[in-house]
Amino acid sequence: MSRLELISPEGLRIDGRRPNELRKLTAKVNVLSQADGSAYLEQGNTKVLAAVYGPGEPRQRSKVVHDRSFISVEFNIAPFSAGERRKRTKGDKRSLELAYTIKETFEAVVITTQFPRSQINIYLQVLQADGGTLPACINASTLALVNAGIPMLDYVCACSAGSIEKTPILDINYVEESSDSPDVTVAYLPKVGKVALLQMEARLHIDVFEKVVALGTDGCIEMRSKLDTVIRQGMQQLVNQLEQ
Amino acid sequence: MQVSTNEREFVLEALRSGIRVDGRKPLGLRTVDIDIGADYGHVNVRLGKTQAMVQVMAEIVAPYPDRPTEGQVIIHSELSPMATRNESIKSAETELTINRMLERIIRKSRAIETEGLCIVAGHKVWRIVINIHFLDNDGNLLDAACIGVMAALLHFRRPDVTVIGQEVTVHTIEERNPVALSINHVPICVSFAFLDDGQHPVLDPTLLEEQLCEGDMMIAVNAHREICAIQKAGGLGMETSQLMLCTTVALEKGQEITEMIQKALAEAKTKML
Amino acid sequence: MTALPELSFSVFQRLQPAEYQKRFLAQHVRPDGRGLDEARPTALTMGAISTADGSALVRMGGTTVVVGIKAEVGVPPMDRDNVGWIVPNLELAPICHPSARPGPPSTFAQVCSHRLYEILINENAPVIDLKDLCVEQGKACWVLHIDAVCLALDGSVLDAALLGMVAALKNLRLPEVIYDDETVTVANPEDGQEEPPKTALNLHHLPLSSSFAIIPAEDTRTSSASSPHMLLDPTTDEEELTEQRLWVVLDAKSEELLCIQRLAGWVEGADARCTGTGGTVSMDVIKKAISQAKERATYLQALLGDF
Amino acid sequence: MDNLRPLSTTQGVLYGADGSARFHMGSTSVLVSVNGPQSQGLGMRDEQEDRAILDISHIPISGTAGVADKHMEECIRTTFESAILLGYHPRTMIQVIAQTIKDDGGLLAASINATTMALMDAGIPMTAIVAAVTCMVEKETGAILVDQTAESLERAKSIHTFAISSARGNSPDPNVLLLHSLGLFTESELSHCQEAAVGATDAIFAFMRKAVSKKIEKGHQQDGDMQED
Repeated sequence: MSRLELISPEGLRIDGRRPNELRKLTAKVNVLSQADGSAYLEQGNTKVLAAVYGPGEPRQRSKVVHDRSFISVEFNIAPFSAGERRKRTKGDKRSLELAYTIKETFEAVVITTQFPRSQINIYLQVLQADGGTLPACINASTLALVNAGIPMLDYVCACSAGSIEKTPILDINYVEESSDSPDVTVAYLPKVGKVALLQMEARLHIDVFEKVVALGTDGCIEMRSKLDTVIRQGMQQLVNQLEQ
Repeated sequence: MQVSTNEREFVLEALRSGIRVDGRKPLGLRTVDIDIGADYGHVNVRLGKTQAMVQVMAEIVAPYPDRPTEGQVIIHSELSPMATRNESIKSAETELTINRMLERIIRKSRAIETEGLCIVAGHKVWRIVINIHFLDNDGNLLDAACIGVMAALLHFRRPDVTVIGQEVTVHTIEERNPVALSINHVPICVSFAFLDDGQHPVLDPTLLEEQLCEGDMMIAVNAHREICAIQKAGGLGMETSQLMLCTTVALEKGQEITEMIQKALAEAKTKML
Repeated sequence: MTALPELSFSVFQRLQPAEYQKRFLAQHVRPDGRGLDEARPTALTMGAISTADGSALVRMGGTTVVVGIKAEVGVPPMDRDNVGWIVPNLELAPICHPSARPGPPSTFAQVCSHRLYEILINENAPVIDLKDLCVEQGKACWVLHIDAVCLALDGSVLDAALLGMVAALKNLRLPEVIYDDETVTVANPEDGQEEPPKTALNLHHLPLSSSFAIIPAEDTRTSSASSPHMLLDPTTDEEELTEQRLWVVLDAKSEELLCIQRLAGWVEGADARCTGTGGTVSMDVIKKAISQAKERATYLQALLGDF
Repeated sequence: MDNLRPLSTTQGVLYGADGSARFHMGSTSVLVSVNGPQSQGLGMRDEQEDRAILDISHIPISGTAGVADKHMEECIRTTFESAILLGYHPRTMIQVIAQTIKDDGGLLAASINATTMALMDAGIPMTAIVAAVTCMVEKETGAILVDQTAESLERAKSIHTFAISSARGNSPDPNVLLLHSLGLFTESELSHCQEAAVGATDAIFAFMRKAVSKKIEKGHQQDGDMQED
């Protein structure tokens, strides 16, 4: 019934990747001069810009927490980011949930008790969406937070995974995402060895589920080294600038 | 309302010795009471003191242009002040989580066969409207809602229709036996809360436990041993082994709950006869 | 010790609005010189808005309401394919009164819109037959957006809005519509040399309303049954004295009643007496109100002209 | 000769609310919860220095609350504003949430009756109790019928909802707090409907009293049981 051959007989996916292969990742920190920390991240054709402001004084008094800072996440997806123009870009439930999920994830990882009575803002702008928006946003946020010098327990590395005809696949793109394949997002803390976020849609048998989560976790570990390289490169650049 | 330090310590200390304040084991479920109403698709669910009412309705509408042969499923699950009096601040986030999870559990996992709801392709399809009203909140609204929705969907009958060309005749329930929905599978949601630095997972948390927890996880499963949706965010991370333990427990409890729903439906059927 | 300056009546009115009103009522007269059963002068202009398909402007004392009807071609509802529908709405713009706020309609405005809707679509006495709005069965029908905008609010806004809506419906002219194979063409004046013919709608019933504010008479302390004061066509100041209302809608054609609404509500001092009989409105009082409303309906009908 | 559909009611059905009640008139059924008097959730602008305010929410069975629900809220609010001793609790709010369970005609009346029961359950001081009923004049026969089903109401020429307070003082007339009549009717039809409504609400008052005294008896028994333990 398959309208589209998602895995070729040779075992290659629609964009030529092997099942357990991540998409090409390019990222850069310090891309915005105004923000305290920023990052631009491309994961395949998904392109995300993240900016971090703070810790600073909370804009709303009522939100102040006396013993820690709180994180506010604003997520915006450009109307031209996907195939069809999106009419409602802000405030729809999907975007709100995404922002809420990211906030919850980072509130547990950022050492918020260092900055009582303050607020940390994370702004996320999706420029191009080709599947895996949530993991890309989390990775970009991690980069931007590190870039802003905000202390965290660990990198939060995120990766999506799915399953096509019982073959677990890593880092799914838009075509795979919209093909009724299950969509699992894992965010992992590699040093601690714990899962920070797990989200899944559509049906997946328990036996396959274990394999998919394991694959996603492996993807996250691989993602960590990539993010680490990006951070180090950014830092090196800064050092070079200072030396000049 | 804030939980006092003494109350918190009491709950945690009890949990450390393997028991919960209401006498349950950490992975125990509260009493589930599924009350199936006289009308098709009307179900009242009690999960301990938590109470939700579900009403399923069907109406004829024009299909979405990009899906001319598919019926529609709409879920209304707004929190009314009836259920949110004690936690007014967090209620917007609770509502969002419940809303999105139900969308995933019911719609994304394709619990209802939507192609079977088509009447005249491109012109008329059935729209199934699921209304969820939370009447009383003692924690774990989502699981109660999910049980209610699945029981109501299984119980619901839509009027029969005859199609001649483009003409559609809707037969009242008195004229012709109404038609059951075709349900692909029965997803059941099982929620966990993690207390005491994430060391103690508790199943089916009460409102008090929800207020004390650092993280939560919601798993929807079905009888085919499939995971239909998972949401876990916030709180300290969780080891993969613990995660797998939770899914296993969820599968087991899901099975139990499915049987309860079947039993309640069977009882309702005999009562009608 | 200096003597207090003598209270001028305007100061008294501002400081003790309730007492100020009550002093008048005790004399069976109102601050603006009217008797209790006297309405304010009403003026009606039809066709005031040229861009609307039907319109009317109503002035009822200090209350001014403009009503405009826009007719659109829509698709009949799925369950009744031979009718059109109407959408009456009352807007209390911030311009009309200091208490009105910008933003979404207030509860009061929503409740008013609902009451007007109930009157206009009354199944037993509809003003217009919704079947007259059908263009082609199951395919096309007229949708009438009846918008009443209150420009100035000084009480009894429902009466003004209803009169305006009925007048605008009378003034409504629907353009010729040609339904041809799934497409609807509305005759456009620019196409032809002369104005294409437009049709008016038949008005089957003529709802005309009167508002009353009910102020419990003072001597309820003795808990004797004395009938309360009924103020016909109250101003905002008078409405603020009491939340007790009576609204009577009559059909000027059949001379029967279309709607009566009596709302109780907060009455100052009722608690202290603990009797719970703050503003008992007996059937006699209602009958009195109906006869006053009839008189007023005759007056309002004259403004509308022939039918 | 009240001709009411079978009535049933249960108080204290919700654990999270200060007071609650379910009220059935035939198959029309409403669940009401009452919270307060409380200051929580009361905006500064709404606060009244000399009395409590009533905040009513009417929730339909399907979809979100619309204009018709706002109208119901207004009717319930004004009715109870003259029955509750609001002056006893200044600067507070009494919150009433009426959830429709099933509408089979006479929804407003059932909502008002359920609200009375829930207010009593919450222990809110009132001058009197309020009962409501819907009457109709049948189109074909001109007969006056009380508390009809939705199907039957479709045959009505006019529909009248009355809410009547149990406090009459010395007045011979019934204390009508809410009257909502719609349709095409005459003065005499209206007064006949009122007579019928007075008879019906008297029956509802009796029913409410019985329900409350039964509940109190049961409560005493339970207290006794607890002491024995």
